[in-house]
Amino acid sequence: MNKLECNLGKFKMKNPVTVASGTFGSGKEFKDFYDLSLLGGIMVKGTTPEKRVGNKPQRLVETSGGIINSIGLANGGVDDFINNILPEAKTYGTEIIVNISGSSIDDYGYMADRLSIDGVSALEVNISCPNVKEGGITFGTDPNMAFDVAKMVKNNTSKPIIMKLSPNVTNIAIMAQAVESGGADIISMINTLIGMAIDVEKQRPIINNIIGGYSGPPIKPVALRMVYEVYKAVNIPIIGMGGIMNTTDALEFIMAGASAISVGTGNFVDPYIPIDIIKGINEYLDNKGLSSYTDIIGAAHK
Amino acid sequence: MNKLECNLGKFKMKNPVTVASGTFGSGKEFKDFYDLSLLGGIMVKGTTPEKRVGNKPQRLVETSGGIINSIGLANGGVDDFINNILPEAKTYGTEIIVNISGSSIDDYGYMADRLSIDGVSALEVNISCPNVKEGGITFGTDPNMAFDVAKMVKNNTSKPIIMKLSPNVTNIAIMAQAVESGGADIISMINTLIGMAIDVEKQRPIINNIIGGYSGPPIKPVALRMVYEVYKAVNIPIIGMGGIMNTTDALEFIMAGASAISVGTGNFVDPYIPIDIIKGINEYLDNKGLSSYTDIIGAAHK
Amino acid sequence: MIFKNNGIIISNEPIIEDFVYLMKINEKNIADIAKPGQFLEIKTGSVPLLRKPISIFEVDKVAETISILYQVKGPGTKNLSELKANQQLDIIGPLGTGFTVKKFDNKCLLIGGGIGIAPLYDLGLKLKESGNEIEIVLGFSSKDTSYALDYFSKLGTLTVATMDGSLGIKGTVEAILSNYELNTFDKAYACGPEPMLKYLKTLEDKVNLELSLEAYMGCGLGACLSCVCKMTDGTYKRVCKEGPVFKSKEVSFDE
Amino acid sequence: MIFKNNGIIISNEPIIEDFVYLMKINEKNIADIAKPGQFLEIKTGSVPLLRKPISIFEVDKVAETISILYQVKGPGTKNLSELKANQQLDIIGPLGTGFTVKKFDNKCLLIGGGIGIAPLYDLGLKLKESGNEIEIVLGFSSKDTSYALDYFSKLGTLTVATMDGSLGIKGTVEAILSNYELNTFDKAYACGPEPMLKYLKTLEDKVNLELSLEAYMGCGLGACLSCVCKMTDGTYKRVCKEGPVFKSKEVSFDE
Ligand SMILES: Cc1cc2nc3c(=O)[nH]c(=O)nc-3n(C[C@H](O)[C@H](O)[C@H](O)COP(=O)(O)OP(=O)(O)OC[C@H]3O[C@@H](n4cnc5c(N)ncnc54)[C@H](O)[C@@H]3O)c2cc1C
Ligand SMILES: Cc1cc2nc3c(=O)[nH]c(=O)nc-3n(C[C@H](O)[C@H](O)[C@H](O)COP(=O)(O)OP(=O)(O)OC[C@H]3O[C@@H](n4cnc5c(N)ncnc54)[C@H](O)[C@@H]3O)c2cc1C
Ligand SMILES: Cc1cc2nc3c(=O)[nH]c(=O)nc-3n(C[C@H](O)[C@H](O)[C@H](O)COP(=O)(O)O)c2cc1C
Ligand SMILES: Cc1cc2nc3c(=O)[nH]c(=O)nc-3n(C[C@H](O)[C@H](O)[C@H](O)COP(=O)(O)O)c2cc1C
Ligand code: FES
Ligand code: FES
Repeated sequence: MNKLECNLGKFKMKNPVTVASGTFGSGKEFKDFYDLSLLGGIMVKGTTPEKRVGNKPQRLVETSGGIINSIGLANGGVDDFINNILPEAKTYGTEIIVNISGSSIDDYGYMADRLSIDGVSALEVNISCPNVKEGGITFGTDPNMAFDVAKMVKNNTSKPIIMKLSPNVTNIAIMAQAVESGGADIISMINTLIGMAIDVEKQRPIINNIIGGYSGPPIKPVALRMVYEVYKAVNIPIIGMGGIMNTTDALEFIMAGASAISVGTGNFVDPYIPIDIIKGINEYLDNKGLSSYTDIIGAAHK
Repeated sequence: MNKLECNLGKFKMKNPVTVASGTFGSGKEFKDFYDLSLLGGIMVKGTTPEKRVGNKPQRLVETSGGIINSIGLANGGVDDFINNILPEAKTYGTEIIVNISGSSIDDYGYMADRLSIDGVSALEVNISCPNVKEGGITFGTDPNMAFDVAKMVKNNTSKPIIMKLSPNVTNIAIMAQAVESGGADIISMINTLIGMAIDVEKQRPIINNIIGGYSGPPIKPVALRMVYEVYKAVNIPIIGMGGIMNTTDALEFIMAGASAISVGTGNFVDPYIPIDIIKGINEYLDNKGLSSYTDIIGAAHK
Repeated sequence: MIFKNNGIIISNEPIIEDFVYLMKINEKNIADIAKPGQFLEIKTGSVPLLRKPISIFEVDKVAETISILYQVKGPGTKNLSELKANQQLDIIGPLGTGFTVKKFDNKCLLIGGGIGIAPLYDLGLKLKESGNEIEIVLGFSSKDTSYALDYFSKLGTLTVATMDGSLGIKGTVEAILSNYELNTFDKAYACGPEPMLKYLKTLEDKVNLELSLEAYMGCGLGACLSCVCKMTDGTYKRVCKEGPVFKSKEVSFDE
Repeated sequence: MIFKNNGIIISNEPIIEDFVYLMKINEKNIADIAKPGQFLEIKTGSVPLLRKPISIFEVDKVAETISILYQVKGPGTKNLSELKANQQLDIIGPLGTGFTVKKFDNKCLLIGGGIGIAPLYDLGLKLKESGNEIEIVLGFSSKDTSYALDYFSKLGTLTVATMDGSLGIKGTVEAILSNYELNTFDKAYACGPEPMLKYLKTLEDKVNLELSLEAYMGCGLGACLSCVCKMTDGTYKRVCKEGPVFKSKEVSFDE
């Protein structure tokens, strides 16, 4: 039996290890390294109704052991995704989770409708992108708006809906409950913290957009705490992410309450991290004599 | 002329370099290393109306390049502070900033009143301690309560009031504006992020209190971003902190908008960091031909 | 007085490769004033961030050196094991209170478990210098993971227990101590894993016992209040400042 | 094909101590397929977190080696400079598109500024192999900070400019190029600091020009969209994927 079989309600993956949106393109860029069908799923780069060129560079910088990015949701738009990216992606033999963003509630409804097509396994709804001027972050910090987005998406698709939460809030449990009542099937968390870095020689912010999303190892303790809190607050499964670099990190998220995990920034450091984690979780289970990883979901709550 | 002379409204320090509450005791523990009168000021360990034994150990752990702590505001109570700690502290030749906490608004008023005595240079009001069950964090996340605390303290003392903000909020600018209108003379920021770490062998949270305050280098980008935002939102000076380990870090905070800075976790790594920073800022000013560090406060906003 | 100095490493040799190392450091200031049972806070590299508390194993005031005996557990001690002679080591110390050292009427007993033996050697040397007769009881998991016995056998009568019986008596130090007339000793000193200390606490009415404790440390200087341990009176004390050595009767191991 | 392999370092020698180094690495897979102008993403140590993009300086398919020429700027390149022969190096590559290499009717011109000369050497070798005649113009800040001239002088006529005039002509490459009949070249290739590239762009109507750009990179694989540069048509392209080599006419340096 497959110890890693992963059931997130009506959404199923062969294992709980995915790659995070914006860090893996559509998968194509990583095909040379390994067979993508080994992955539980791929969360593709954020898609919007229209093409977006993205922010002016410098868009990314390493700082404090992590990175700050402000890509600005650069993408070809949903039509481009459907016509030019999805056809190849759906041949990879893994779940294709499409990450969607919008600047209005209607945008989200439109995106959900357009993407209710063959080849799309689930929709991940980004209500928390800090890099977009219009709306982006408000959806992710106001429980009522987050509820509305979830509901709008729900009404426009029968695909599994993953609502992606922003960590930049006072009370993450309330946000989680809001999207659960709005109709979310799954919660993914966390998106990036908002951060900044300054060049003291130039006396200027390093990122052209001034602020950006902070990710990588430094955000792990915050992400874990939030997964732990949300696990207690909702009844839908969680896909945990934020600084996962190895098996131990992944196990921490699972024990905090995540039913699946996602590797983001880690893919830049070593593309094989997701594969190593799949192996590593299996080894951990063997060592502990466990027959399914589901036995340790939320184990730290006992 | 002293290039580092620091005027925070009515509160003056010989230089803008302080040490953060909870990381330097009352100063006594660091006396062997250097003359404490070199420091701009000492923010002493948090004090409460009554003695508190603090949380059960394990109270601290290193994780992800920073540390998580959950001391639980262990302290001897305000009487003990006044009788046994302050008499020595006021001989150090530096500003003694007393960090106060309470579990009710009245507590804060009481503390402000009790500490309106000779030897206390300013009060730093901790409304953001994540480690206390009763209230602690709510004061720091609700703008109305933060306003009430500031006002209560203001009504009970004529000492300069430093309101210390928690980063665990959706909108830090609103919190800053609330304490400014409540009567704060100065804002200090940030307190710790809330984080967690799990022992995957024991399948248990490592910190006995489950969650704790996350500090050190990993929180710097978040702290800088918040200082940058608050600088634009208020007219009172900011004491910046969060992961400051060296001169470059300190300069980044000053350029983001801090009029003074504080070294916290850094004191555990190298007690001389505050002294090195004083030297380092002077050198930077010399290299740039500047006559006062105030010329670079908020420089990154231009 | 507490110093923060760059000591020069004189030697850093494995006693058991990848497991236990002995490092000798030239550091006059600390050697001058260190007392048995005190410890150092060592910066082992850029990561981990925190310094690591390590006991002083031996002090040579004349040669102006201090030694440490350490076991590789994780990233910090691994860093230590990779350092080479002539490199500098950033050390804060000496820290904490020490063991009581004086001339006793009757014998003293040293009880060590695993790497907990580290602070006992310098103690034994000083007790001997003060004219005491010493017995030593050490526990390890096996013969292959036992070490530094040659040092301790120089101090007095040494008895060893191993969990698997591959050396000495089979079992923990309990297997040895249960046969001892503890009241024939004026003083006992112990350091080792918590289960051992908990067991020894049950003997505290039979012999005057000092325990050296461990706790996770932030500053090592008494400032952060992270390293506390529970006292029988319900208060917490700082292992780095009021400890690491406590009278057994002061300490509580209850939850 | 892109590989992630552990190459074995054959040598890593300073050309100028603490400043510029040449490293030769045994890495068959990458040597087999690398084209001039392509680069590597190298994990230099546990910190920095990100890999560092470094151009391929020379490829020896027979010896199955690749070389890099790099300047120590910060923590990543410092780590590189401390590596020793026989150590492993975690490399991803070859990455990006390369320069156009073919037989031209007339001469080719290589223009390099500072460490920007790195990708031009392998290009020069390949152009020469294809039967081209080459001229090389290199700019440095001073004689003391110039390097690898012996390599380039083997490729063809080499002219050097230094800012302080301590070697060759005083000034930037502009001081040399302003006296050139650029239309006598069929092709020019350049890599160097942005001011140099901006200047060269003003010459793009006189000669067919390819520029190798730099940008801050997250992944180096085309996935993160961080490394973009502005095109004349207002779009952004990825330096790591559509670049680092672009036609000068494609690229816009306007804000
Ligand atoms: C007063 C005192 C004296 C000690 N003397 C010695 C000695 O002489 N020789 C020796 O080998 N070991 C000694 N130790 C233990 C030593 O400090 C730890 O083994 C070391 O910190 C482990 O760090 P690491 O990075 O190698 O491993 P990690 O994997 O980080 O930790 C391994 C274990 O060590 C403990 N530990 C980690 N960091 C700290 C810290 N900052 N403070 C306290 N404990 C920590 C943890 O509880 C953990 O379970 C002493 C500890 C204390 C408190
Ligand atoms: C396609 C490409 C090819 C390059 N080829 C060479 C080469 O052959 N030899 C050589 O010496 N240098 C080369 N560089 C530059 C080299 O990547 C940087 O000098 C190096 O990343 C500096 O890292 P650091 O940690 O040493 O210094 P830092 O102090 O971190 O950075 C110094 C400067 O390098 C730049 N830099 C830092 N990190 C990155 C990154 N991840 N991506 C891009 N730029 C970064 C920054 O803009 C910074 O201003 C190349 C860069 C690119 C984009
Ligand atoms: C360069 C970059 C681009 C990202 N783009 C997106 C995106 O388009 N949509 C989204 O929901 N999250 C995006 N994220 C956030 C990640 O999916 C992830 O939530 C976050 O980085 C935390 O995980 P990590 O620490 O493992 O990277 C992006 C992150 C990075 C680093
Ligand atoms: C061990 C420890 C104890 C602390 N205790 C207090 C406290 O009593 N009152 C308070 O306002 N902040 C307290 N803090 C927060 C620090 O003052 C500071 O705001 C925070 O650690 C961020 O700065 P740093 O990253 O430089 O440590 C404590 C921090 C640490 C690490
Ligand atoms: S380690 Fe900080 S008080 Fe003991
Ligand atoms: S560096 Fe990631 S797309 Fe170029």
